[in-house]
Amino acid sequence: MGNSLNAWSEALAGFYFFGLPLGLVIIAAIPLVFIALYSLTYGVYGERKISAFMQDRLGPMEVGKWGILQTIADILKLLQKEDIVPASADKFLFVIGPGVLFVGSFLAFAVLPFSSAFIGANLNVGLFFAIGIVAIEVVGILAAGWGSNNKWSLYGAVRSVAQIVSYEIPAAIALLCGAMMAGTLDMQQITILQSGSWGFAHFFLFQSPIAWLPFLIYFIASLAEVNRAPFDIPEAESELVAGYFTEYTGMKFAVIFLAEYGSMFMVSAIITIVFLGGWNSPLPNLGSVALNDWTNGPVWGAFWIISKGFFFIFVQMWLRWTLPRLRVDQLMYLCWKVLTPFAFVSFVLTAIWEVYVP
Amino acid sequence: MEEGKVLSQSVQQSAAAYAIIHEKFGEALSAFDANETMPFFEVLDTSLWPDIALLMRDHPKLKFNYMACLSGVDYQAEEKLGIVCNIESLGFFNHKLAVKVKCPRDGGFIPSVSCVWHTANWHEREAYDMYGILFTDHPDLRRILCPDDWEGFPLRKDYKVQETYHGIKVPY
Amino acid sequence: MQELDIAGLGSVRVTRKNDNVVVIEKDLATEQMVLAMGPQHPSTHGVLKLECLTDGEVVTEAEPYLGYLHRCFEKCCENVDYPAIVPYTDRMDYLSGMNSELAYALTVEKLLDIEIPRRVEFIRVIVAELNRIASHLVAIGTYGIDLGAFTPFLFCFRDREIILGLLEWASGARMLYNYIWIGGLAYDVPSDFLKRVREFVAYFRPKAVELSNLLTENEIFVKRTRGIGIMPADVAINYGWSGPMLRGSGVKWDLRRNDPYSVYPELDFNVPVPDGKVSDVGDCLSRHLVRAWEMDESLKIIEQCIDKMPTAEGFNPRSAIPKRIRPKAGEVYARAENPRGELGFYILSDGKSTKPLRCKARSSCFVNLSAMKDLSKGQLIPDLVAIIGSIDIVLGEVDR
Amino acid sequence: MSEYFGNIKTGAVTIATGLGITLKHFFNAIHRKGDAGLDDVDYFRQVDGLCTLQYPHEVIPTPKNGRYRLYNNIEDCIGCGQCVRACPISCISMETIKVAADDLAVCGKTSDGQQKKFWIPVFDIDVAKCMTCGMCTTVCPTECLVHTPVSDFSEFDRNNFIYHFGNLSRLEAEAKRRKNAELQAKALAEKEKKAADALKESNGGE
Repeated sequence: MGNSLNAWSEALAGFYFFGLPLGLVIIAAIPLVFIALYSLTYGVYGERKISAFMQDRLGPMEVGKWGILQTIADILKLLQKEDIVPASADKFLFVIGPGVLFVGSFLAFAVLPFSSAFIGANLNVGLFFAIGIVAIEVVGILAAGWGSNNKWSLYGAVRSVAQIVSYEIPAAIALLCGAMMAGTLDMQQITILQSGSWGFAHFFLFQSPIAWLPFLIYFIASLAEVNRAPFDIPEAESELVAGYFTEYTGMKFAVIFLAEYGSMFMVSAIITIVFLGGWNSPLPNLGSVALNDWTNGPVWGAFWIISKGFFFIFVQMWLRWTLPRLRVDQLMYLCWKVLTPFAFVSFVLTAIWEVYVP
Repeated sequence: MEEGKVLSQSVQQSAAAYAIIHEKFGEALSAFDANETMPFFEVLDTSLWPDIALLMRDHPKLKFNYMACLSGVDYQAEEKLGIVCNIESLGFFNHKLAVKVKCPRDGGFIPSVSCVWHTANWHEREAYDMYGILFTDHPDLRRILCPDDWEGFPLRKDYKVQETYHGIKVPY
Repeated sequence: MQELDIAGLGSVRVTRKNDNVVVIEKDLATEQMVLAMGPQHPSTHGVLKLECLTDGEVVTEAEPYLGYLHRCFEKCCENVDYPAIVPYTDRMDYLSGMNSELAYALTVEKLLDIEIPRRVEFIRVIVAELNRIASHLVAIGTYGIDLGAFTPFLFCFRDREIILGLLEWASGARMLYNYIWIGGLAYDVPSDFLKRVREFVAYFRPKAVELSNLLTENEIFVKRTRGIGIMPADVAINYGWSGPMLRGSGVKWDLRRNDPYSVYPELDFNVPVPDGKVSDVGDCLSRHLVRAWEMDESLKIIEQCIDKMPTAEGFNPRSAIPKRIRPKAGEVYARAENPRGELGFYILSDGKSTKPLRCKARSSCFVNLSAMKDLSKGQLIPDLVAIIGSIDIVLGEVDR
Repeated sequence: MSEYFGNIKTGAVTIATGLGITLKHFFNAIHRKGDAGLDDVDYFRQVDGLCTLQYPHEVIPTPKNGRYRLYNNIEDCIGCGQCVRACPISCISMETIKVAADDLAVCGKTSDGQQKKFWIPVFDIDVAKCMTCGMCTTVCPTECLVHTPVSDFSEFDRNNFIYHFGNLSRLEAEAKRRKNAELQAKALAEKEKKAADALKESNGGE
């Protein structure tokens, strides 16, 4: 199964259309479309069902057998909804906002290795690119917030800029600990370094005794970066109505929604790659029962990274439906006074561990 | 005060409180009406009402620090508007007393006591909104429940509903 | 350094560094943004408009505007006779219909001076306390939503649904009952109603503990509510605060204990007041805690009432209801302890007609809200939302 | 410094307990709580699980003595109009026609043997306005106006909210009115004749 896949992707890569490397574009597009569609449907439907089960209620049951078609119903609803642009809105910014937001959150998918064969762009500075590109979202949010000429969305936009920009620092440092353990920024290389017959024992999380600290710090910081769970202050429903996307309806709202779920999955994918061995299977080889070998390979790889990603999406949803929301200044306190110092501590300890312990 | 009727314990306490106020303000107050459901007295010289209120709140033996309710009333028979304040001492003594202050129907003034009890601020605004009683030196006397440009004072007995409000037919 | 007013630049500060360098400084003109936390806002618990002058996130001054839900309760009362006012009292504080009816019935009974059968009194206390728990559940649940925690709200409403089912079984309606009449009750409670209420009490106690673990003890919730919107005791009294608000400020004042009515003197329950260890006295958290503690007290009261309930043979709930209610000339002010505070009725009757001359409802939320202007000075917007949530207003009662 | 770490510790502990609770509910979501009503004996013995009901398919349990939509058993109604006066929002409108003397048998009696003296062609209750306060059912002497535990009666057209309980069709009502009018005219004519005779006698008598 593995090699036929490689042959097929070699052929596709060779396909040129009037000198345009169309094949490569298609290869890069496949994970995007697959992930976008999959994470959106799983995200929206999963969020509704998981939150329902946590709150002793049934969740959507009307559309489809167990409410399966609920996401399609949502998309259809959003499609046929009128796309209102407020009269006094700054038209250009209002329209460009969601676009930049969507692009910002999906560009990082280019560098994520979905299996040994599948990676959009195998940059050797993949991790650096992933961290940097997410910052475009801030521009999109500001444009959306300012463009809709509504006091509440202005509040939401300003708050989210402060939040995303300040949380990038602990997130970056925590990821650097992972990169230090791997010694490279190339995502594919990081994942390969974590493969081995002992399965999960090779993952960086278990490689060094301090690795759980950057893992935890990055997870919390990533929550803040995608405006989720206790840090959903920009679109705090009870205070700012809906933050920067108050005025959006129809397809623009769907795009922002898609961007949020896309970046939710992207953040979970990054944390699985850096700390939990991306597409390597966690099952160890027990003597003759070589579970690891059986469950590895290009297609298995995709399954593993997606299932780990969905586990982290579940944890994000789990946090969202349990915890109240932090206030903006408490958010900053947590970032600068708690996460960043601990990130530096973990950075130093990982360095010591990497240098002195072979 | 009729001595014949045996007064209940709470009414006696109110009577004692009234006696202290009566000492100081004498003729400005009416006689103490010791009825069972709500013992009250009336302030005849309305301009003294804030001083009486201040005395009731700060006098060591009275300590009426809690104004439970201030309700406007339209005494159509006597062509007067008035307010009935139920005041109580909360935490010190458990006596309570009602005070009535009346003013002529149109153009009548009652001095405001919102500086003595903050809760009076909104109650007086409501009394103004519903009855048109003007309260002198009230921080911001404007309508509280009805829209600001509503004509007439709804709770007066001789109140006629306006036909339309901004083009909307009022009586359904 | 000189203050000059140069045309076109406004007031500037001019300092001369040396003969050819002059520094001109001008303050950035900032003015405060008027933000209407308008009648339609997710966290104003109904149609309340808060016009805030904000300077960045800080609210310098918030002016509440009322009247969006004004239904002329007092004018209607003057056109309808005494028993027909009872359905109107339900609709004032629609989250605690039974308590409002109880307050109104007490007032008129005090005016008429009639004797009520003991079983009626006990049934009234049970349904009123059940309604208090249901109302506190809404208060706690919506306070969770204001601060972002959605799940406790649904746990609260799941348990409140059971209470509404019980009250529907007793009175026939879920929220607006018209059950407590002047002098008695509309119907007697069904035969094994008391057994079911006892089962409910046993069911609800662990659920209340789970709710407090999930919300009240949550560190983020405590961080968002502790030390915010502090109201000292004497200022609270001056503002006329009552109920959980006053007890939250540390004043041990409960009308069921200090101005007893119905059969409350025979029941023993304590009045929970925060002692500053878990929360600062007078802040949002202590108001919330008082509500949570009060639910346990209500459970105790209900159990005692079930034990003391007189038997039901030969009991007609409408025995003491006078045929024609035409009270003697006079006036009365009586009140009861509603979940949100003191609900008092001032009734003036002229002795001739069956309609009250004046029926004023002293609403607890109207008075609790009047302190909003001072409480909100210098707070952040998320704290403003927390304070409104802790005051727990119901606009039906505020606007009447 | 200890307060700083204490802060983090309590934060972590309380968040963990909160997460534990929601996870417990998540894994308990395989059971569904039954739809027994409160008046059911083993209501509290139902299993603790998902408690929502799917409204149009599953019926929300209402007790038998639920006081919701009004129903008037028109046979027992004697047309006294007490309910019309008792209703605070006057959502009941009724028209009655006096039963002519010879029609009494046709008009019949109420279930407890009371002779009905009015035809009731029109007895409309505007259910949209009715707030089911129950004032009318208490004053009704023959208790023909009762509440039914039906609480969901939504309509597409607002006029369907006016429920007609009258038991006479328009034609019969017209016939009855015409008959009454004739009877009155006849009675009037007799009275005048009698008055004229009495006048004649008194003239004759002098």
